[in-house]
Amino acid sequence: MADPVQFTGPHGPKPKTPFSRRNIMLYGTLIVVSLYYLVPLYVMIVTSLKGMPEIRMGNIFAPPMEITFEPWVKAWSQACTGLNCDGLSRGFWNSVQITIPSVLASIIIASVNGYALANWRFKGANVFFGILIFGAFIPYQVMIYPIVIMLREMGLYTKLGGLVIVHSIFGMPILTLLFRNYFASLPEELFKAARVDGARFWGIYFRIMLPMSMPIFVVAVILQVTGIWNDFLFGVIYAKPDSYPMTVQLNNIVNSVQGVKEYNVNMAATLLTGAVPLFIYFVSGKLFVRGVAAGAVKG
Amino acid sequence: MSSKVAAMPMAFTAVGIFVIATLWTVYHSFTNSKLLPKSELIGFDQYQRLWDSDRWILSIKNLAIYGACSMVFSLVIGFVLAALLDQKIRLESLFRTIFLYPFALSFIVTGLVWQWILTPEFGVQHIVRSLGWESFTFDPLFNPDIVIYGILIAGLWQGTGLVMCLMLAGLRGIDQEVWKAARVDGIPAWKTYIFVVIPMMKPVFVTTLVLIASGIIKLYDLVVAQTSGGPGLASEVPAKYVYDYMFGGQNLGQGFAASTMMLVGVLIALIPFAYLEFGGRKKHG
Amino acid sequence: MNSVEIKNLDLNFGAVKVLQNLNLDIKQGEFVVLLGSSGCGKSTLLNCIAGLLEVSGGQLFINGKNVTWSEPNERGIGMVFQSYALYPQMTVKGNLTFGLKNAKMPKDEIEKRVARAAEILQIEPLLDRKPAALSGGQRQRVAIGRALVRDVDVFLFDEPLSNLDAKLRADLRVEIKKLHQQLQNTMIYVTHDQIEAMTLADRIAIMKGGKIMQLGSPDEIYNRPQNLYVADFIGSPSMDFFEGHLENGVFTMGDIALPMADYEYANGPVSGPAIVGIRPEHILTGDQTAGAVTTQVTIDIVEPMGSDTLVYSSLNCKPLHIRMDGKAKVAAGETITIGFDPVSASLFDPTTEERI
Amino acid sequence: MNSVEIKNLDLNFGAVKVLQNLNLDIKQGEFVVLLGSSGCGKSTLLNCIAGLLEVSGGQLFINGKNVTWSEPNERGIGMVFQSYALYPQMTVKGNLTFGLKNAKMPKDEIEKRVARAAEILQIEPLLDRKPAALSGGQRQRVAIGRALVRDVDVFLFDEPLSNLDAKLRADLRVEIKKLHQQLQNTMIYVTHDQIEAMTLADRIAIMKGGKIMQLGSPDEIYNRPQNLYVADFIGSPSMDFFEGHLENGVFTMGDIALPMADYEYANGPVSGPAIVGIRPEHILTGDQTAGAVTTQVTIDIVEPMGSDTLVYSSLNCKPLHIRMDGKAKVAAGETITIGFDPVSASLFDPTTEERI
Amino acid sequence: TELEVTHWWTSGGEAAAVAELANAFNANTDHEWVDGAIAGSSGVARPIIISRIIGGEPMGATQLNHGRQAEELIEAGLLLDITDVAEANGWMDVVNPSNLLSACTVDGRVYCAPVNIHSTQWIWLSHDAFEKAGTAVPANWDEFVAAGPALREAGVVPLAMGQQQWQTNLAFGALAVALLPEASWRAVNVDKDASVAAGPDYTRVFEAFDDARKLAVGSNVNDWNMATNMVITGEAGAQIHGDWAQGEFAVAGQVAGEDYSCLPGLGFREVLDTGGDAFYFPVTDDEDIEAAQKELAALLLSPEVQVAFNLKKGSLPVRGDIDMSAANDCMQKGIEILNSGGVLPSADMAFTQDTITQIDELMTTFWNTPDMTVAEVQESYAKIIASAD
Ligand SMILES: Nc1ncnc2c1ncn2[C@@H]1O[C@H](COP(=O)(O)OP(=O)(O)OP(=O)(O)O)[C@@H](O)[C@H]1O
Ligand SMILES: Nc1ncnc2c1ncn2[C@@H]1O[C@H](COP(=O)(O)OP(=O)(O)OP(=O)(O)O)[C@@H](O)[C@H]1O
Ligand SMILES: [Mg+2]
Ligand SMILES: [Mg+2]
Repeated sequence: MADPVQFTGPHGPKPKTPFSRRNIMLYGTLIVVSLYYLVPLYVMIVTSLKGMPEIRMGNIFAPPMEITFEPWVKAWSQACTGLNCDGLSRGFWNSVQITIPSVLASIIIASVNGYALANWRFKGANVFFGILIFGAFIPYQVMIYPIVIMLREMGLYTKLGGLVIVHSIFGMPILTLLFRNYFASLPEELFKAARVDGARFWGIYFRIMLPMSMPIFVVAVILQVTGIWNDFLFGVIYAKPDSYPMTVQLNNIVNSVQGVKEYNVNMAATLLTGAVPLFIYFVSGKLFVRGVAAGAVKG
Repeated sequence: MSSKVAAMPMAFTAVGIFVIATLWTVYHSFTNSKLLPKSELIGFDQYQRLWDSDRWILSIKNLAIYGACSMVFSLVIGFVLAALLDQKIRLESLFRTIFLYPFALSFIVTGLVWQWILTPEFGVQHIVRSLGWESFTFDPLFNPDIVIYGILIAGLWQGTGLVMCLMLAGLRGIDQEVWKAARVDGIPAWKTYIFVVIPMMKPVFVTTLVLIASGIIKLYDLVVAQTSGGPGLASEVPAKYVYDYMFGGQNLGQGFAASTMMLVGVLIALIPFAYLEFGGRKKHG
Repeated sequence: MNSVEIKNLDLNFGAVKVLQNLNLDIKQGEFVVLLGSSGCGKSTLLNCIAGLLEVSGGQLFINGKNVTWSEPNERGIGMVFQSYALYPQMTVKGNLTFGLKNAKMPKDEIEKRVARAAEILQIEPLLDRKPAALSGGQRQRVAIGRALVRDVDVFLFDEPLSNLDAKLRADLRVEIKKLHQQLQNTMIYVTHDQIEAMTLADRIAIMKGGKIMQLGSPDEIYNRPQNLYVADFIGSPSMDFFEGHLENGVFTMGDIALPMADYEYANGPVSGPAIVGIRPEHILTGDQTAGAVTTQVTIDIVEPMGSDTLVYSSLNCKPLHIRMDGKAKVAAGETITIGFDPVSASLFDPTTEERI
Repeated sequence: MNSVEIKNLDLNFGAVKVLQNLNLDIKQGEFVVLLGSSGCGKSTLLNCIAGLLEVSGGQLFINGKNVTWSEPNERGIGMVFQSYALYPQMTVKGNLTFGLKNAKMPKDEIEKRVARAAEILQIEPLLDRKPAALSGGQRQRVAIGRALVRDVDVFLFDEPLSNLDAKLRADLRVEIKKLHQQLQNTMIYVTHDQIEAMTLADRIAIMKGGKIMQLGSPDEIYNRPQNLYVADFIGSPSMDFFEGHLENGVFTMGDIALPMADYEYANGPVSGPAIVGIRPEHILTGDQTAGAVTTQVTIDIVEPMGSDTLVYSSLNCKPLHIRMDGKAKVAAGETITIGFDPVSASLFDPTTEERI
Repeated sequence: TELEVTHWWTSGGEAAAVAELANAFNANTDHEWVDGAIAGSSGVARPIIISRIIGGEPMGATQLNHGRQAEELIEAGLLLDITDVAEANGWMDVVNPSNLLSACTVDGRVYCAPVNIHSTQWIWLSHDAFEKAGTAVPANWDEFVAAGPALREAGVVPLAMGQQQWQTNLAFGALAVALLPEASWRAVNVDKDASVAAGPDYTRVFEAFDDARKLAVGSNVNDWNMATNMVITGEAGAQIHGDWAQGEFAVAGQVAGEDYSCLPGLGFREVLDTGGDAFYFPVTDDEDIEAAQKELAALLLSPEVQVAFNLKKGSLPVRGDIDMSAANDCMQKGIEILNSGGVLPSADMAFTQDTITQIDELMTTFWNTPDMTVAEVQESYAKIIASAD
């Protein structure tokens, strides 16, 4: 560097303390709010590691005096529902088998819809879209019987395919909204360029649009995995006992009280059930925000 | 042509499911269907009974309170959190994850956990009392006057993370020069948020409102898991009324009438939205 | 046979009529620029030619074939967009070959064409890069290459330079010009930058509100504008206009009388009220004023622009611009003598706004 | 007392040093343009002056007051942004008054200031409109008005015209110039458009990589560039450079020998290898060649640009640009005689790249 | 053949009882019991069951409370006619009380197999709690009300009550049976006579119900078995609940008469209503399944299964001709009452589920609204009775 210059008066960056009032306020608020969000998780984890006697002593916030994994084992493989005493494990693979095709199908359908709505603007598109948005508000319960009848006619009732259709239908409104907004935000010229290059509807979709849509697909995957994995109503109504998802088992474990409520097992079961979506959140949080930004902001 | 073929599932869902099922529901709300749908019409009896029912009125009130509070608080909390996270803070992604993770949990789980934390015997009240404040009372789930707020606490816990995410995305999309302009004008940050930034985020707010509102209308699992509508009927909500009558009470007609009323409400609420979304922007087609 | 023929073209967006009864013939190998202010329908016209918008009425022929109902890729056109619209996830090579693969062209033919285009455009070393790793100019070349490999008859450009900074814009303009000289394809080029239009075009079509106001060579457009709109639109700064009276071949404005003996009338000499339009560089200054009609004006602002200097002044209370040599030393507030050159002026009818 | 004084300014983004030990003094009422290619630190410097970025080292004075640690609104500066950054949901009036209201200024004072600004900028009829209902030019005026009402000493402009089309750009340029003449405030203006820089500035600071390469009047910058970078950067098309040898006041390149007797050397005559830079308009053609050193070149491309014509050619296998009169009739392939004017040329040292 | 059986018996005592059925089925036939338990009461399970039936993918057999619930399914021809099984096994003769079978019978055809009798007129008393309060274990409702203050004094919640709506209604029904003359009860619960419901006899019931809700202040549990658990642990003095509560006592290892007492008819009138559970068999077009269904139906009423099942479930058998000597104190009381003919029809048979839901709601509202007066609730009650069909 050149020779040091002598300054009088303020120069360089304004001096700051790490504990300025602003920082205390800012981080203070964030930490306090974080507590509100974290306490339930803490309670769940702590409780799931305690034995029943300790729980009965009453302080749900106290850390376990003696850590036991018994409740986890029980929740996973021993808890009973009626006669079946194999805990959540029974439902886990069912959930996986339901979730994967349902997520795939619902996202594929919704993304194609969004693409058609955003780029091809056929007649009546907006009317369909309006109805779809309306559909987002229809309480699921109302649709149970009509859909039972529809699936019966299609021969898909209690089949995996039927469940996939149901999830696709109910995921469609919000996902279509997100995809439509996203595709509308991509430069229209790309679409035109591809048409000049002779690509047609599907060519453009697969070769041009899809590769550019990572962020919104991440959002869709997260939303759908969460929704479908956590679904109880459709799982229990449109599946059969041998294909019930994990949430049905969870509901059974939590709601079939045998003597005293085994809170520790309930909490362990709850955590186990939530593990998959939680895992997906933790690994893809950043992408999620980016994708939401892309899909939600552009009206 | 392919575009129309590709849109078939959507058209089918829109018309085949949402429209037909809605019409089917509306039609059957005028019948005396009990366990199974029947088709003889009986006029407005179901509606008359519906609006005579204290429980229905209470459900509507609860939904109104919950809906209003949930909208306001979700937006306010979500926005404030997003604004805080937008201050170039350290550990942003950690905080973001903390706020967002509850969204990964189902309402059943949420309801269960919060039921537990809010139970006076061993939850928050117990803890505060054991710290020496003997008269402290916090029993939202067992006090009919405030039970709906107990549900709200859990609902907000689960849902504000997503709102925060949407808002954060919106904030990041704001032209940075506007911020600079406001600083040069000497506008404090909070005023800039309220008078400049928020009005610029209309599209985000619209999307967010659709998401929140569609969730609110369908509020059911959380109530069932947390209070089963109790104490008494104090935390009943319309979706639960529908469900209970359709399946518990074996009075499909009554359930359909209730759901028809809900749909009417949705339609009324959607008209301004549809206007915002489609009406004002015809030009860009 | 014309390369592109547009007959009575109409285009509406709903109730909005964007193009109305538009006719345009473009010869093989011609470079036609569509010039006009924002929103006048240039892009719309180009999109109609490309088949990206469905026409509401009229016909389109390319190389004599009626393509009104053809798909974009069947029309023998290639298009270069403002943002280049390169497929971001494909390499340069992928971008170039996408159209060919869609057309199921044999592999070796594809290779041949890519090699040729890459050579013409000098992008061989870039073939494996993604668009994000290219500079603005390189991207543009790839975008042109995409049309080139498809061996099309007609190139369509929609403001391909307007996203770039001035320096690059100037360079690429020259490249496009060279390319046209080399390929001899028909090119239709949309811009709202006059310099681009003037330097590139064989013929310029000036558009306004979905209509073509004048179609002619740059020289014609610049020196013999057909109407007031074109006269005002072309040139920066634009022509200055002064109202006056034309009588017996003399144009009078205020106390200045300009003999218009050498002026080329559009339809022979006329009399009556008229508007004269004079370009800044046609105002004579210094030694040049000798022998011309002169007057004195006071300088308001001086804008040195390097190669020349622009002087703002006024005459008869109307703004008057004067373009002087870059080395002229003048200052605001000075009074100078200026002269008029009737031959390079333009006269217009105040009511029809047409050239007299 | 200088209006703006920047002393040894440093600015880092983390490890990236964007501005290094930068010094700049700006006099009261001066119009200084910061010119440079993209990414050279112009906006960064402006943001430092405005207080929108915290400096990493050095000091800033505005009107003699040390403002290094002051908030932006306390510095007596107003800023106009590239995107204008108008508050979209407020009316024009709301935009103008938001800052004043926030400063708790009395109502009638606010009214007075708005009225004055609106009059100066001629936006009275627009006061109740929202920004979305304004044209680009009107928006810009409102953005300027926002600084105007605050009655600031220093106006900062960050590429205020670069979002506009050419015609509007030219018009608004003039308006800003007029405004400056009227207000006599200090103005610092960032651009990468040379024409803007040349026409607006009292002094231009050419920046490169966070440093100021040359600070001087437009005339100095254009005609006596301090170094190769500035010489190459300024002018469109830019100077053409030819390597050669300078010996006894004669510059030799290939078989051309230019006597440099009248050349103004920066530090007196020198000898050794040198580079000569010649602007296209300083190439003499036609009658002008009489008496000058001449040579013959072949024309590659002709670009008629209306007011003048640009000719592309080459000399010693290097590109050569020639600016000719707009009415010159030349065609590609022709061979013409050109002459050189040593006085208007520039000489550079090939190693230091500084002006000789 | 695998036979899927759905039910919502998931609490400890219930699950043990179902296991008896399943074991017997697996052991005595070539078929296999596939358990389709769904926790969370009939409200959750019923839509699933009905969806499955109307969706054409029915389960092999399903629990439903017999009575009017299934009427429409039968009318729609979705349920299997098992009259042949009933006749072959002589159900007409052995089922006691006989109205259980008539609840399964539509137009002379039998559609369901009753498995147990549940009565709801019981109060369960914790010896522990009364010991703490220093009072004797009450012998009837009035004594219990009188002991209320003492229990409070001792820090015991006098009456345990779960928050689910049907539990409050159940308590009300129990009080009605106990406190009303039989004629009045029948007038309302069989003939739906609203004037009686508005009359003075019913006023007394509502007053008692008012006492009950005051005694239950402080009982913050949701599920019925949680309430039972309060009695088991002595946190609460008593619970008005159905006989299935004793399954919980049994699971907790408590002995009737020693650790807890039970008073049928709340100690006033030794009558019980005779609701219960029954299994229905949806129609399938699979002959194997139909055979299995019929075998299961027959098995459900076989004496061994009846004994084993009802001992675990804590309910009464549907046959009068079997040996229940292994039953405990409370169950014996029930059997005695049954045999002596103190039988009333259950609400499930009298009212539609719709009406029951309305009554549930009313009772819950009253229970949780301290401001609501006896007069108000009685008026609303009469209204519901008047509109019941
Ligand atoms: N999809 C559309 N729906 C309705 N009007 C449209 C649509 N697209 C363009 N327009 C209108 O058509 C007119 C012409 O638009 P066009 O894009 O062709 O203008 P342009 O000359 O290319 O302008 P620019 O120089 O800004 O690109 C404009 O007034 C525009 O508002
Ligand atoms: N927040 C930042 N973090 C890191 N580097 C930055 C940041 N902002 C700017 N830079 C870098 O600082 C340099 C100068 O940026 P600046 O915006 O001042 O350029 P500029 O001269 O205004 O360019 P332009 O003409 O494109 O506006 C650039 O290299 C840029 O990459
Ligand atoms: Mg355009
Ligand atoms: Mg910049």
